[in-house]
Amino acid sequence: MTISNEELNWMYETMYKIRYYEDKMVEAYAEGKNPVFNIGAGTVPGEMHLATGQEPAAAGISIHLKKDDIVSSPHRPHHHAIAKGVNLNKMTAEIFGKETGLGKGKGGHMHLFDPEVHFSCGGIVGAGIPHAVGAALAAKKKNKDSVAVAFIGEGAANQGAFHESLNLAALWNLPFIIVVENNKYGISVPKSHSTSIPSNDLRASAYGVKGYYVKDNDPIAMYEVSGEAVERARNGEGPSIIEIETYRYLGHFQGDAEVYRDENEVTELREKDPIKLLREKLISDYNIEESEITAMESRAIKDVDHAYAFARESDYPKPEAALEDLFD
Amino acid sequence: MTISNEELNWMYETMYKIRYYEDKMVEAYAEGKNPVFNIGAGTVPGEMHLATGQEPAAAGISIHLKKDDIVSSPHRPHHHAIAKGVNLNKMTAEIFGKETGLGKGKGGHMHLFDPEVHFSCGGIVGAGIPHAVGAALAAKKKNKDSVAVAFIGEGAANQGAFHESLNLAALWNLPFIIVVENNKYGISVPKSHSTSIPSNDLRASAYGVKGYYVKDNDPIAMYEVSGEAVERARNGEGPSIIEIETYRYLGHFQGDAEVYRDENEVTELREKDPIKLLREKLISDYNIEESEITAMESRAIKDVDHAYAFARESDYPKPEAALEDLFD
Amino acid sequence: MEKTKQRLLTGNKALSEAIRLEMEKDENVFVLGEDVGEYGGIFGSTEGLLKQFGPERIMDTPISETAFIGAAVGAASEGMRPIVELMFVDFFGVTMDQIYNHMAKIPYMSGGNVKLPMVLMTAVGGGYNDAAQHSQTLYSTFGHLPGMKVVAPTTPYDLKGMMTSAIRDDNPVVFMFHKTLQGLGWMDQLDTSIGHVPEEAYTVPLGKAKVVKEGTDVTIVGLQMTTHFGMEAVKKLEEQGINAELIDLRSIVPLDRETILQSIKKTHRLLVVDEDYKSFGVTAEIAALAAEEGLYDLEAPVKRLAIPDVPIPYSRPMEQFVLPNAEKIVEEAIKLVNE
Amino acid sequence: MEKTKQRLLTGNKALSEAIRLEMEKDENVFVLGEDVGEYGGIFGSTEGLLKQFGPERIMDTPISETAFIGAAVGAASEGMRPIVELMFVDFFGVTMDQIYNHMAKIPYMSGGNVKLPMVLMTAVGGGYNDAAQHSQTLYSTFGHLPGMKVVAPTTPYDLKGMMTSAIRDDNPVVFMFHKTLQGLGWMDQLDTSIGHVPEEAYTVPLGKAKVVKEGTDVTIVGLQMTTHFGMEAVKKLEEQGINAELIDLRSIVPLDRETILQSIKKTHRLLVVDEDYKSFGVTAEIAALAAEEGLYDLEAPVKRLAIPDVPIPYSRPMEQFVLPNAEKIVEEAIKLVNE
Ligand SMILES: Cc1ncc(C[n+]2csc(CCOP(=O)(O)OP(=O)(O)O)c2C)c(N)n1
Ligand SMILES: Cc1ncc(C[n+]2csc(CCOP(=O)(O)OP(=O)(O)O)c2C)c(N)n1
Ligand SMILES: [Mg+2]
Ligand SMILES: [Mg+2]
Repeated sequence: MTISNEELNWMYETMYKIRYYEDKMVEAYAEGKNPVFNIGAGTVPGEMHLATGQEPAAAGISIHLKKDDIVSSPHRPHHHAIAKGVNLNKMTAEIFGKETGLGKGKGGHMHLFDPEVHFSCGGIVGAGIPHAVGAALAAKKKNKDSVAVAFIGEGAANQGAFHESLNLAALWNLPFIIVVENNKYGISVPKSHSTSIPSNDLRASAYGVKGYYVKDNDPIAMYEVSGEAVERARNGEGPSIIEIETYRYLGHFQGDAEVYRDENEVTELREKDPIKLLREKLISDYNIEESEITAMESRAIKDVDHAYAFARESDYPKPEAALEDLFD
Repeated sequence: MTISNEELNWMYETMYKIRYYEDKMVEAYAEGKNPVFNIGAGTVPGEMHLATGQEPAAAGISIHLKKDDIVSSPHRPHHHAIAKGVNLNKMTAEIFGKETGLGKGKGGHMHLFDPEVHFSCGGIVGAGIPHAVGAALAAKKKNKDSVAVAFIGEGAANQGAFHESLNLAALWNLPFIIVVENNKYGISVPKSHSTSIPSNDLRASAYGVKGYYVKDNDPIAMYEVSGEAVERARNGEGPSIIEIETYRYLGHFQGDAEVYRDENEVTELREKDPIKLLREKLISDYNIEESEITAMESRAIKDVDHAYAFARESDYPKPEAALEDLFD
Repeated sequence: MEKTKQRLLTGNKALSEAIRLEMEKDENVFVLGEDVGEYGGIFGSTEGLLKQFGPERIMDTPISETAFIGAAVGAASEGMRPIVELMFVDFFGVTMDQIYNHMAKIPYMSGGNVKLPMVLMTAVGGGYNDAAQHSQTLYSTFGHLPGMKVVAPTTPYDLKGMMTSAIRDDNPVVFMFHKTLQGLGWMDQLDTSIGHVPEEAYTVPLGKAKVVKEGTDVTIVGLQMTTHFGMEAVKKLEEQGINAELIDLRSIVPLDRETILQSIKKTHRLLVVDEDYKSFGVTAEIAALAAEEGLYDLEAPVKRLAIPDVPIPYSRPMEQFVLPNAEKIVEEAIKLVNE
Repeated sequence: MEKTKQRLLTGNKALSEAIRLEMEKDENVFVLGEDVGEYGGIFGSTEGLLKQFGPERIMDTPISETAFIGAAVGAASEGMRPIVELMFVDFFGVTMDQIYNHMAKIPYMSGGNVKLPMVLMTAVGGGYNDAAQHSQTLYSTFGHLPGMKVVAPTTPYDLKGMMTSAIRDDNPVVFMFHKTLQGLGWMDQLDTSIGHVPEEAYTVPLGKAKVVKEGTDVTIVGLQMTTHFGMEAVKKLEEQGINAELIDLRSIVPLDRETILQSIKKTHRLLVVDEDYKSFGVTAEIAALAAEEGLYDLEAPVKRLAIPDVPIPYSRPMEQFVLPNAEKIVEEAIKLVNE
């Protein structure tokens, strides 16, 4: 599978947009939490899990997905949502708790649902996996060629839901792919203290599915193996597990003191940043013009800025709206 | 690992005793359920899951276990209990709902606890696996060389608890063994409709543990692989998965109409019955005297008959005893 | 019409007929769960359905409740209308996250943008010595957690009508059927478990209690088996000159508070009977309702009859001791009217 | 003694001190859970313990709640005394089977032959916009199911004393600590979350409510944050000439019915305040208690203030709308005394 320039551009722009989105969220989240950090205070309260550094996983597979394909994402969902094409205005408004949000302010950052593009996420580790399996089942029942992708962290792969879901998806030969983002930590616990084997693609043989491993947070390698996995799923050749080695530059959530890792760890990681590397590659290996790149960057910035502006300008829901939307 | 005559005799006597115990239970359970079967009526009410045909799994590993070793068993527990040396009188009294029972009549056939020999069981599929992991952890913490064995059915291997427990046991390098009794069915569902791969020893590589497969319900093969697995566990070499191909001669529970399988299936299975075959082998291959064998058989019968008599003669608990034993 | 009226069905046949009729009408409806195929459901809820609809629509699953109930959530969010069976309600603990954090909350968290038109059906109840892990009803465990309708019909008529409503409902519904009220050949045979059921599809609303018998002296509230016991008790009370009103709750969420309050207004005495644990259970909520909104109507303290906060013991004398029955209801009702 | 009395600790430090002291005394006590090691527990319950006891006794686990809580059950049955942390109570659904079918029932099902001396500790509560899956208390979800003690202390003094009792108890104890009452630097700062805590080990009994303030006009029952709000409310009510009695429940199972009934005898008015869902919750059980055993003492209908049976919404105005607070308590209490 060779990547076209168009695809490369899409990947770059998407990754850039995600990065910029998360950078802006760092700022928005900090607003109103100074001088003393209080998780419940400020413009955006509650827990905030950002995906800075993990863009390749989201972009590398989403490029192969259509609007009708399904994505289920965990507590760290922004990169997946953006790559899947979730309505950025409504998503941001939701994170800001506004009535114009995807869930009218009821869900928040861990609970983004955009049925238009078949995107959902949730705050319970591993719980989104069976949802994707069920969506894949629905696609099969409806004779659609859709594929369902569940993103999880490497920590989540030790949840029972992982095992049950893969067995079920394999048994029923569903168009299902699980992407394990190995960012090395589940909160403070390093992978070596949570997982008894080196990587989760090795678990593929436990279900009779295909396993892939992507090293070094490499977006193009991710593009390649994902392309194969998606094609297999669409062709009725069954599920896959893709594990990608990736990096979480920020704390588990904003406010995490990160006592469990070396201060220099992230500095080193940022040096081999995948967005920076891809930018260089676009120019050096693919002859894409600097101007084209800056145009993409500007467009991404504009979209994101617009979304934040939309969120800020929107109204809060009425308090009593809490009683709505329980039952249809 | 070569088996001694003494060990062979123990295996034979144990299997014989289990078989006779279950045969007697078929009768006891039917008492008071004629002419119309009513699950809640008779001498022994409630669900009744018997292990007739599955004796090799229990005997083949238990021979390697000491009193301090731990066994956790599922809803089909009699064979494991007998092989582990659970007090037969108290166990039978418990099944009969008598106050002299292991649990004073509170537990019943699916809830037998004999802390003397570190035996427990339970009615929730897969739930006993982590208990054995925890017992193995306790053994390690106490610097004992005990091993913990969890028995499950092949259906249970698709529960999340299987995955989580194996990862944990492997990660912590615990003296833990899981024995999967593949009796081909989970209630009515054949293995091919529940499990995406041929056998669960193949799942060992998903955890970095050792996997063993025993064909043909063979007690001696079970003895051999179990001996290795137990030795490895005792020596700190980590967990194992043993899957044994076995057969369930009776319905899932007594009263099961078995609409889901061919009538001849069991007739054929009974022809290659492991107890019958072992008896023949004892005489032909190991030169054990017929008289020695009948002596073992008589002893087994006597023990079992005694246990049933004990159970029958014991009193029912007082109704108000229901309110006791909630808190210490 | 005459003929239809006279047709008698057991609870389980009424239930499976409701599913059958909806499946014939709507191809998005399908069933998944353990042993729902060839076996027809351990308690007969899918009897005969595999034959008619085949394994694509009546799907046996592995013993993986988290995966297949979660898959039902995912399928429902993609427009299917799954009916998923949790074999015994007692097993909820291996999959409650999917039920209460996802099935029940996603519609709300999405601001109503995601609908989950699914039914989780499950068997409840004891009385046949199946011990602590297979005998519970857990009505309030589900009722306490918002976002799902929770219903527990008693009669074959209501089993069919409420299952039809549940399948057609665009909200997640937990449908609890009582094992003993399924009218299965291998369990206790009760009058209540067999009854008139029209052949055609019909609905019974979710969220409405039923006054089974009107009365003036005391209100007895029950559901499923305790309604059944209540019927027996009401007859015995009548013989003793006590005219009891019996309410069959039928639905835990929504809870029909109005019918109960109306009844208390009339009888001024309330006895709530439940096969679930006492504390924080159905008897608590209904007694609390009386204390909150019906206090001035009460002429005597509310009485609660339920499992006395112990796991269900296996042995018969002990199980019978903790379970409600007609005699215990009669006894409590007499105490109550003499108060 | 003077010095000890003056020592102030936050809730989380009181809690971790209790664990430390018991671990020093009894080598069978150990801790396992997610991020209990280096991180010290997401809500600080194990702060500083890894350093002192090392990774063999303060064990970080994979995200496998069924396995590690089930392992705690297995270890307890073999004579250990594990303290196992479920990070947020909201996650109970992935592991409830181990909790309620095994931890809670094995002692009973074994006729008392197996003891499970273990503590399941877990964080509860909302109010900081963590939305529907991270903000619940679920008090009655645990309280309804028999076989486990369920406690929910409010003050640092009680957190330490009740944790000490819980560890020494031979029964399984669910120990719920409220996030906001841990006194963490990164959450709301409340007076109640910091308090006098003696240095030595001491016990506070499980199952005894505490009369925080005596009064004559109305009984307010709360627990954890609603006790905290109650304290504020009581002061405001005093300004308005209302002398309220405030009871801090502290324990859900066993429930101290006596203290509540005694209070109603005196005040004749009852307001129950809970951060859990209203229906089938703590407010239900306590209102029911009044209807059952305190009816003749009541001079006005019982009032219940709790989450109005919706999932906890994320956005601040909506979350504040559903949560109880001091103002709402004051308002309800005034209505109640004027009734
Ligand atoms: C069932 C459950 N257990 C625990 C948590 C708390 N928790 C939230 S995120 C997280 C770590 C997840 O690690 P990983 O899967 O690697 O994802 P990452 O955060 O690294 O993206 C934990 C333990 C939860 N939300 N749900
Ligand atoms: C969590 C859970 N799900 C379902 C059941 C119902 N159930 C009891 S035994 C059983 C089949 C178990 O099959 P297997 O593990 O192969 O054991 P076998 O009965 O064949 O010995 C099922 C589905 C249960 N007890 N617990
Ligand atoms: Mg991670
Ligand atoms: Mg089996």
